[in-house]
Amino acid sequence: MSAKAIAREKIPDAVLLLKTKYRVIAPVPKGKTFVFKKIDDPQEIVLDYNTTILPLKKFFLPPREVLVEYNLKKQEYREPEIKSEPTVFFGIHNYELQGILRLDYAFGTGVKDETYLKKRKNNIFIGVTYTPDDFHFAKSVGIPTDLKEGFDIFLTKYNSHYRVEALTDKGKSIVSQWSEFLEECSYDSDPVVHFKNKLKQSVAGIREVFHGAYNHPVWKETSKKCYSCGTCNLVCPTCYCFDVSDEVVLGTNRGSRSRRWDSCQILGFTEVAGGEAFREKRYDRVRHRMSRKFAYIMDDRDRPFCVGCGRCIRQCTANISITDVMNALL
Amino acid sequence: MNNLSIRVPYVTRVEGHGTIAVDLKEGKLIKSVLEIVEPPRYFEAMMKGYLYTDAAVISSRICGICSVGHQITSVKTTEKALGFDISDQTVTLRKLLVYGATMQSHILHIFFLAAPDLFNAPSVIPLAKTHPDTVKMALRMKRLSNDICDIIGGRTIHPNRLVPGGFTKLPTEEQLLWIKDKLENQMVPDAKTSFELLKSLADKFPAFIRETEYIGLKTDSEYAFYDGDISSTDTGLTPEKDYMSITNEFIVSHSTAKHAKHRRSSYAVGALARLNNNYGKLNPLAGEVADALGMKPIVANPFLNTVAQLIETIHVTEESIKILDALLTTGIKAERPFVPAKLHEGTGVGCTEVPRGILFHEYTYDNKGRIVKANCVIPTNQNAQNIDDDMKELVPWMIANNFDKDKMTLTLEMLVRAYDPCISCSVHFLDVKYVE
Amino acid sequence: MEAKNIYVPEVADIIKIERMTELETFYDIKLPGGRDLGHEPGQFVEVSVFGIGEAPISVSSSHFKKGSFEMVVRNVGNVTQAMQKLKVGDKLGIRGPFGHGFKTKDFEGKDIVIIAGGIGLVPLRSLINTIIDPAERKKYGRVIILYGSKTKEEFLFRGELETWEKRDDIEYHVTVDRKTSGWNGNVGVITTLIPGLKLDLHNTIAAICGPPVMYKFVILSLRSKGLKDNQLYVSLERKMKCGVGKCGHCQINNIYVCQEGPVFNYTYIEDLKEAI
Amino acid sequence: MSKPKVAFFDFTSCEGCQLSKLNLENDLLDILELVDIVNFREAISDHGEDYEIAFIEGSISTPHCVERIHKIRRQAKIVIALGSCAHIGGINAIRNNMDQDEVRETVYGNDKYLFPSIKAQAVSDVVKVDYVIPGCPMDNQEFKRVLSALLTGKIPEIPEYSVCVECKAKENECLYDYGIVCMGPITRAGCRAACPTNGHYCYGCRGLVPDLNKNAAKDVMEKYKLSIDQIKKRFYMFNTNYVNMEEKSYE
Repeated sequence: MSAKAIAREKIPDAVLLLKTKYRVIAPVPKGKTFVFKKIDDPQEIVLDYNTTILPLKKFFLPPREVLVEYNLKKQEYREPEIKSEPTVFFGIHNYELQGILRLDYAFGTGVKDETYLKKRKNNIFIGVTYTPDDFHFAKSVGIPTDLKEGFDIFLTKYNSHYRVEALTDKGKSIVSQWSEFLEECSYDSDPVVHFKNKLKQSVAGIREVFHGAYNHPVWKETSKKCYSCGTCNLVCPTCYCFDVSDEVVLGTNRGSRSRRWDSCQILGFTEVAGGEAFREKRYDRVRHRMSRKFAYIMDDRDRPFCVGCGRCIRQCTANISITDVMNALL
Repeated sequence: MNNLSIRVPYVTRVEGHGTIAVDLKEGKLIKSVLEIVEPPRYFEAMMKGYLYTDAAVISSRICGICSVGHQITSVKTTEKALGFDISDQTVTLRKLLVYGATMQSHILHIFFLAAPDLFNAPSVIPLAKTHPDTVKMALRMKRLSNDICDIIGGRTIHPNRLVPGGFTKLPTEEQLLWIKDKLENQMVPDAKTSFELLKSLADKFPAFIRETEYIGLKTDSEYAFYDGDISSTDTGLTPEKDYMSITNEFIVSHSTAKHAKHRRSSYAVGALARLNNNYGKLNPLAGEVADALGMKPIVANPFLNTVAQLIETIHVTEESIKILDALLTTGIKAERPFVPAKLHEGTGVGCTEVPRGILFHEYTYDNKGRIVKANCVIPTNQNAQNIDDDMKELVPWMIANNFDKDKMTLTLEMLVRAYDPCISCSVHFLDVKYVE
Repeated sequence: MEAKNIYVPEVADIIKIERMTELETFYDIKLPGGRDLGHEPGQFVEVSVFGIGEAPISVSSSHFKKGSFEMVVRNVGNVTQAMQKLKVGDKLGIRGPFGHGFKTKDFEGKDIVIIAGGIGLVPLRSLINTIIDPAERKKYGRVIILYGSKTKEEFLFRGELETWEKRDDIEYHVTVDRKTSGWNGNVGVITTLIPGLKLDLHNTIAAICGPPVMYKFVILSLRSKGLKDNQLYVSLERKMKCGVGKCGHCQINNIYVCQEGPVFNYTYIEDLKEAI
Repeated sequence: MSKPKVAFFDFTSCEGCQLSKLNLENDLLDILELVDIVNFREAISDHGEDYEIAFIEGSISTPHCVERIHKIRRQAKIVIALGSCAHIGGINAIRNNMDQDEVRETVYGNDKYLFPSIKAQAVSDVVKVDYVIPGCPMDNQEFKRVLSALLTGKIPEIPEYSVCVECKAKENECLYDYGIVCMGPITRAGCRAACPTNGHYCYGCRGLVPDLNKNAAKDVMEKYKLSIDQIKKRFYMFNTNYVNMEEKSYE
């Protein structure tokens, strides 16, 4: 079969062209790891990366953002200006975009959260294939490496070049502007991606595993190792809980109410005004996180709120693994 | 005046707790001391057993005001003891940090602690109303020097990028350019204005002279701050490793801080001592200002330490611009702190000119990189006996000049403030076992 | 059209303030233009005080009250403490009403037992005043109110309590945990009022609200009386930060209290660990 | 409305927190508009004894300190412990684990009773403390937040979660990935992960998180090949008083 392809060395030029119209966000190195960052120099982009420290959610649900502004004197509340500049997310892994789709579900169904949704306008996603490492388990949660849901363009890596597939009209229009960078190439089939299954059971029916698992010993065992530092929640693409607080700029009438990433692993998370916490025990909190991912919250297609990026395992200082915990239940 | 008793408990606008005590009975001065009443802190004892990576963190807490100086000296001492390689870039950045900290400390002292006396105000707060432009300028100068420390050291108080072997995070070239621009276009003009101001207030400094031994670092290449040999106006050069032959610390009963002496009964360190040893190495503008203010060695009026601080502020501003130019020409090279392949036993001495004078640290490590012995000799300790000796001559001088008691008290306070003493530092306390 | 931002409160006026007890204060709130809040009994609003923050507060007035709505606030946190300092004419931010309250339609023709512990009376007063509204009362069977308080000094809505006691179409029982001078009534926890009730087991529902510890014992007691779980309704307290099912603080297993509650039929939550 | 009268008092400390306030620079003038500073030894000469809000810096470490702090508590309506030394005893408390008499004798020899000292304690060990502003040095943005809360009539709240929360929000690389032992996971946040963001390990200056899992901390540090002694030392650096208390409760 023949298809369009782009050589690796031409990618910076292709990005440069994108930059004339869009803000471009792509993975770049940070020390031993990677982060998503607004691109100034397309040469910094890496396409062979495992995972970034934080998921893409930081652009749509920033660690801290103002929900409401107000003036103490005028006694008015105002919605802050929410920018949604046209943005291309370049070099995105498919589980990453699945994380965004889960957030879309969380913020877009029921009561609609415009603070989030406004930032989801004018986004273009350009995906890229990846080589799973020891931490990835996306396939185990129903996200095979060739899933292209949500992407406008998808780049499949062959040795020194990438096959370019335009999947939407927006994608097609970009690819048409890239013509000078593209070449015809023929290929037999997609490269085989080795993916070790990390869960003993497929995600279908995994919710049922939690019936009767409430008092499973794994919760207490895991909680013995857990700091309750909240890292697993913060780095998770599908965790979106937040805390809300008000602040007044000292000596002024300017006040604002912000939301900040929160974590269900922290004791104070469920505390009510009287001081009672409803998940006081550390194991209650460990169980809540895992259950929320695989049983409590599912999207409209019954897919769990875990996309298998492996960040929570990779970044847990205490070496707690969500897959080990799940396997103990299965 | 035959009988007099002055007590200034908790001298204000100095760093830490000290009390001035002067007793005159039947025309005879029987007491004239700065009692240091700050609780003792036992730092050298507390550092024992800690890893070489922790030495700077702990010793920094000897004093928040001098934390840059303590950390620089601490990492240098550790590097000497354990034989670390550090890059030229690290040395350059550290110098910038020392200059930033010197600016910060001097500006704070000149405008916030000393100036109110020159304006007959109890503090800088009323000056904000009466001299708003001066206060705003001082705040602006201090902000910039803080920004320099923040950009190089991570933060001004207890910096968090300095480790033995280098920096855990480097400034960007944009940040360095920003500093250079601000120094050239803001600090230099503000420093010139400060000079005019100080010149107009010159008659407010008591015309008291007492010559003493002035000790500071000295090096061939520059006005010494970061390193050098120990230089005395009495005896010339001594290598840093022999610092104990200079400091000769001793205990006095009226002070939780140790005192020091060298050739005479006391010696002085600090801006004035440095100027007296390094005058020839002043940068052009600083040199001009020094001459215009009549600050040619040997200046022996202790009250003029504040003036020496302004000259140094100008000097380090010029020096910073110079090294920033060089650094920006070569560019910032990404590097991580040196990590030793294997640790070994070792002893090292490090010294730096910090705002209040020469600071020494000495550590001995075991073969696992743990501190066995630590010793820190702090500028304020070195100045303590000199302050007492100044007072001993100042009191009769004031009586001879018909000062009333209020004016005497204020002048004594001004004297103590002129040294910009850092009492927190001075009571870090020595591990006596080590000086046996 | 610009979608409405769910986080921006409306500015409302305080038109009446009344100190009820040492800790609790009553507020009457008028929305812009005197618009009705349009709440169900048992629903809550998010109340903002400028410069301080926001807190979920139960609505206490009847669904039929026109022109303004009422709430009672206990001084326990930043927002409620700041509210104590406000005066008539001051402004508050209001979002809501949120969640699900008591579906009075489902209660028509039934006997209703209302069990209120302490400040739990606040949301239940909304239910009471809705069902005893002169035009509504005949739609329901018996109305039985059980009210428990620590001491008589902590009684809320004292004037109304007296009217309820006097009315022939309300059976009102009250108890205090601790007797203080001048009290001649029942002493004991609220569950002590339950055994003496004579109920039509097939046609009764119970609405319960009180401090967290109360639920377990009241439910046990009602069950032993013979009421089925589907006849029990409870109102739960949680930390509802956003009020719109996003922030996660009020989540109990798979439900958001601010969305599906705070009023639940007991069958819906009895299998949820952590609920009660 | 009259401006609240505020006093700052320093006990055994490095005075970094005093300087930290002076480093607020431009905000300083705004603050002076909002409060009357009646006592601030490092910056002003007046000593007012009529104050409502007292900020306390430094540990309580001599009998004289004890006397002074009681006097302040009697006067002040609100007492705020400011900085690690006042909040948790801080670095001063390292010596609490040494034999006190020996420490004194080591330093003063025969004159060991000349300058009496007691174990370095947090202010709250001696008198009631209403609020705290942790950190070494205190974070002056947090100081502004607390002051702003007090002036608007709000309870000043400090985070109950760990430094990791703020460190992750800044997308820092985890220092454990470099084999560096960081106290971040068990240290109270609020500093915006100041040290890890600059590549330096967190030393726990803001005190330990309220629901510390100390055993987990040990496991992790052991995993990174630090001896128990070194683990303890890093725990003790700023948190000696807290760790001592914990160990007692385990015994």
